[in-house]
Amino acid sequence: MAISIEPLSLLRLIPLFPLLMAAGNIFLGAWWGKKRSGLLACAAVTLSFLLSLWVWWHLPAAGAFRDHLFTWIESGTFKAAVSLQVDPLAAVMLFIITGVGLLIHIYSLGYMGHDEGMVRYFAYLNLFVFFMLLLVMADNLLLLFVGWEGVGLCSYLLIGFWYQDHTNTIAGNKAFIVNRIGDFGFLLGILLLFWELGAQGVWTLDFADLKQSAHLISPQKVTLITLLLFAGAAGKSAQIPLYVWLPDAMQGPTPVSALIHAATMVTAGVYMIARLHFLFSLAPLTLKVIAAIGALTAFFAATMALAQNDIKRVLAYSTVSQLGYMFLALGVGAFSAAIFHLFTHAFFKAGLFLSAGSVIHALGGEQDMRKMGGLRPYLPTTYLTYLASALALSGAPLTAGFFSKDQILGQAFASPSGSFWLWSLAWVTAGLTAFYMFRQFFMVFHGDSRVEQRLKAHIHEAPAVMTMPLMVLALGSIFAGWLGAPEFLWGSLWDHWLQPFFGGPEGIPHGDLSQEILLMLLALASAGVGFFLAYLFYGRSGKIPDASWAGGGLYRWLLNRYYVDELYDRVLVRPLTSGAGWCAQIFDLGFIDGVVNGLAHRIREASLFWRRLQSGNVQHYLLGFLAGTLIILAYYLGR
Amino acid sequence: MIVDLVIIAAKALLVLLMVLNLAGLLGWIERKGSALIQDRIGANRASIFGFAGLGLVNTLIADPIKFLTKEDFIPSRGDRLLHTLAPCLALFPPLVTFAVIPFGDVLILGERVIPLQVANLNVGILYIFALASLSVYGIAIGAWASNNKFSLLGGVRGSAQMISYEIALGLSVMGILMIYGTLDLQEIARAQGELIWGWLPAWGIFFQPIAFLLFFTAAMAETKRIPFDLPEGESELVAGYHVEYSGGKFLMFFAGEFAEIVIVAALTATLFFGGWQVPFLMRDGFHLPWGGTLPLPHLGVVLLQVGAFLFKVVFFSWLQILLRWTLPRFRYDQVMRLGWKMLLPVALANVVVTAIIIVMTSSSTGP
Amino acid sequence: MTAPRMLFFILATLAIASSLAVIAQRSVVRSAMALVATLFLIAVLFLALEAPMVAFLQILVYAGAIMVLFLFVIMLLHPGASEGRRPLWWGLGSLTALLLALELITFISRSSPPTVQQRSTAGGSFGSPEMLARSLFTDFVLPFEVASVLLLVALIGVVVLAKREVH
Amino acid sequence: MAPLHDYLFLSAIIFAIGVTGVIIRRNLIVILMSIELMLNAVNLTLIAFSRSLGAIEGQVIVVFVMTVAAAEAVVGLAIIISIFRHRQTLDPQEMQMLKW
Repeated sequence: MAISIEPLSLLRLIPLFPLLMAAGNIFLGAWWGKKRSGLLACAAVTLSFLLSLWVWWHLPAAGAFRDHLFTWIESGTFKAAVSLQVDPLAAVMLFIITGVGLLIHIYSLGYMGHDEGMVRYFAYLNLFVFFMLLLVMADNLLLLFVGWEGVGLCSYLLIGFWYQDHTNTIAGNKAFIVNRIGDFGFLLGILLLFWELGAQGVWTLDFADLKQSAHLISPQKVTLITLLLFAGAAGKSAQIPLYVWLPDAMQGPTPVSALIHAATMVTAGVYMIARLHFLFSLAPLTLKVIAAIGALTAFFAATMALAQNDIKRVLAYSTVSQLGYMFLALGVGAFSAAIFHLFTHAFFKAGLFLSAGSVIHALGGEQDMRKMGGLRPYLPTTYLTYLASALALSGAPLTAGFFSKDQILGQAFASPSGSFWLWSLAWVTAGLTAFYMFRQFFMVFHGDSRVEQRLKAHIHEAPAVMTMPLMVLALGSIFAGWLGAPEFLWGSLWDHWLQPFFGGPEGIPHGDLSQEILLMLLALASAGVGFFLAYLFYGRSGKIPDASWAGGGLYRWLLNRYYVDELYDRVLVRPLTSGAGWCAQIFDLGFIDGVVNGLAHRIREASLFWRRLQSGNVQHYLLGFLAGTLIILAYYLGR
Repeated sequence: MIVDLVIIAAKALLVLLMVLNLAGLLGWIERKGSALIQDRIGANRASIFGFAGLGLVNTLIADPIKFLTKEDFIPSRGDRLLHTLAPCLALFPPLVTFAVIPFGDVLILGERVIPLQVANLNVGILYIFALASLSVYGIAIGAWASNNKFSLLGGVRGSAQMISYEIALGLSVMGILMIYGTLDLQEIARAQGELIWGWLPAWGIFFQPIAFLLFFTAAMAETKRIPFDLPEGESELVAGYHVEYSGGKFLMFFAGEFAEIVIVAALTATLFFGGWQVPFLMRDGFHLPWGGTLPLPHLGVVLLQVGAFLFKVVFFSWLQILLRWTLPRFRYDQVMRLGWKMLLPVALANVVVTAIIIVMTSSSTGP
Repeated sequence: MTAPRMLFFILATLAIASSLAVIAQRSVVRSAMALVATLFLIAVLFLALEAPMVAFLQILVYAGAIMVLFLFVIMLLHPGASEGRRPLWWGLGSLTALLLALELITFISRSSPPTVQQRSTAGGSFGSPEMLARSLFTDFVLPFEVASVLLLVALIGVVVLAKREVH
Repeated sequence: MAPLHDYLFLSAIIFAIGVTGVIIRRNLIVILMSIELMLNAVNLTLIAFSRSLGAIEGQVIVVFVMTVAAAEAVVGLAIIISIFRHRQTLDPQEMQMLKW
């Protein structure tokens, strides 16, 4: 099904504004000053947001927009252009990036208002938005990869933003390195795809052309390609086994966590797979792997979130868990549902992070939930926004999370590639989600105050510049999901929106109505149980229960995140470093150097012998020359 | 066959004697001439039976005897072979050069037509230059073989000077060669017998006055005589390249030098002043441009021609001696500057201008 | 044996003797003089081969200019040190050169002389300046000009090479 | 005129003598002179063939050879002078380092 494409040179302006402002802040920021740089950065994103809205508004009529800037690489028949394209999928992403991004920018004005590096901060933030927009609007894989790498760079810069603290830079490094592992797979996937298509005579990386000719590649190769691409997505979107960077990435400023690790960057993997859905659809095995990994990630991340005491870490694992949901949806072929969850998740997770940021802001940087509690009277607005977002995340009825998560659960069970096991994992996770969210909620806002005495006097609600975005996000958390209500309520506007992109109804299989309602009730029950348990343990008494109630072993296990970091350290990092050390100090010195030096010595000895031939004396050369002449002459004489 | 050989041998002998005698005579002319110029008496002591003969006895008889009976000194660390070879190399080229210089038109004896030239070469000028270039070896080798620093300096100076002036010398003659269109000296001499506008002899001097000055200057430099006697330069190098020469070898250098003077004079006469031509004298007598004719017997014409040639040679020899005793010596850098920066460019310009004029007038009749 | 042939053999013997003297003399100046003699003799051979123009050019250019330059340099540098004796090397070099001569002579004697084709000698007799000039300025005019450039280049190069640095 | 072969033999012998000189002598000037000797041997061949074939081109080429030889000798001597100034020797064995 062809999508009509209209040229629209307006598109280039969308990423241009943030880019220009990033450059401006880098080169002229010191001159502008902190205040102005922040406002200008917000203005740039506002302009992009308004343009995105305009594009969104006109998109249904046009089908898709395209803006060709220039030809980047031209080699034979292969052509890679720097050209931007907006179709329904990209439009959704544009809305999320610029919309949520704008809110986070505004919030940052307050949150970062006192920071020394505010100019730098906004420059990075704008640069990040630029790369994310480039990633989303790219019309070929190569340009997408540019954005992909740029986003990785910006995440590194922003996580390690407070570089004076060593742990922050370590966290930045970790994020970057783990991402590189995924990117490696991604790049290999791109190259393999390029090569395999080239072998079929199609030298291209354009999405449109790829879609036309993806079927030319043999199934095994497609499976390999998609698995490699998925490795990239897993790295960027924090899936097992490459999720470890995300919790550590909480070292960055909280708005950064909201922007990068909740709303936008981690969705890049989901977006990429959705963008290449036609390719992944050709590889059922890969889809199975994606679904399984998604479900497992969702479950394990949720369990890890259960026992965390750091307010942002809980949210980080929650993000990983929710991303697992999205991959589960992708894996069962429910691309639309995955994007829908991405959309709603952007609202409530940004809301949660920013609310948490507000709490941290109020407590002067305190992040340990054990030193909070009873904050409700101090932070009324934050309390409400937090509650709304937590409800949405937990899947409370009629909130955004309810609809999107319900769709995924339904698809996990009902779609052809779904299964009971996938569903049950997701179902349990839903309960766990409700539990850890409200555990956190109760620990922070209810019960006895455990705040240190010296901080108590300073607790204050955040300024309006921070609370306004919170309220907008809270509203979004409640109502954004109504776009994708199930058929039996008022029908999904969402699927109509994305239907032209993902293609016909086969992308959205529907079970019968009674089954759908049953599944929904089951999910609600699971969430309810989670909520109830949270209330039972954390809400009722107002005290933190003894941690060892569920058997010390399991608790410690969860608290230490299954020792995955330690496992990676033992299994991967230590052998690698010790192996590298052995290579460097023993193998390299002993063997390689030995071989090389030995060879060099032999050659040197041989040369020392043969160089006597090159005496430098012209007369010797002439004699040799003459001897050659004599031989040639003698040969002709002898004939 | 035999007669031809005899005639050639006779001519060669005649020329050789003429040159040598002339050279000897020049020695006397120089002595007495310089005395005249410097207002003194000059050689007058040696006498035979009381006859001093204006110093002729001195220069023609006593001096050679003195030289030949002197000790032939060879420096102990010098190169004996080369020391002996050098004066021969100095004397040989000027003597041989005379072979291609025509001293008359033709002598008709009965059936036999004898050209008054030892060897008729169609590349005569080249022959002269080739041999002239060889005369460098006389001083270079002599200087080196003497194993004396003054000699060596003289030799180095001499070879540099001669190479430098050879170029100007050759280029200055180019104009003449282009005008007469031949390298053959006899042809050149004959061509100068014609008349321009019916009355002016077509001598080289009238076509190439600049070339004449260049040629004469460069040729004098080639003879290494004052003002170009830097290779000898008594005040600086004692006696230059022949410091270590005495006796007969020195006499040979001496004779070579005078022979060169004669050669220069003969060449100047041949190239620029009509050679053996006497104005208006044809093979059968005088044909004056205004109508008068004076028929002469053949032998008389030949004698007139040879006499004219001899007169011209003696005249230019005298001119050289006059200059030698008139001018002071140049400094070495001045010599080099004159050769490279004045004679050479002017000679080149002369060649170019001559070529242009020849091309422009080639439609009309050239001489 | 005819007279010209006898003349040739006399000249050839002298030429070989003098060229042997070039390489055999210990004194550089004597070598140079032997070379001058060789060049002179070769010029005479040129004359016998109806190449008078080239013959006198040979004397003028080679003997008169190039060799004088050699002498000039010898006198300028005045290299005193005599060469050490290296009988083995001398033997080796002479032997190879001898072999070369033998092989060349064998080679030449086996080849048949080329067919003689007398060409019309337009503009003067064979080897005359006119004929040479005609060929030089028509068929070979480009090489001629290139040669002039070559000389100019050599001139400049020599000045650069030999000029002492003046500070 | 002597047959062509005689001239060629003479030329070969002189050439070989020149080669010998270049190989065995240890004085750059003599080596350069030996090269001139070789060039002259070749010139002799050219003139002999020119005469034998009745082709003037041989003589023309000899003129060019002389031109080039003059340039070669001049440049060679200049190099010798400049080497001698640096090393005070003309022995090629002393110039094996390919530098001053």
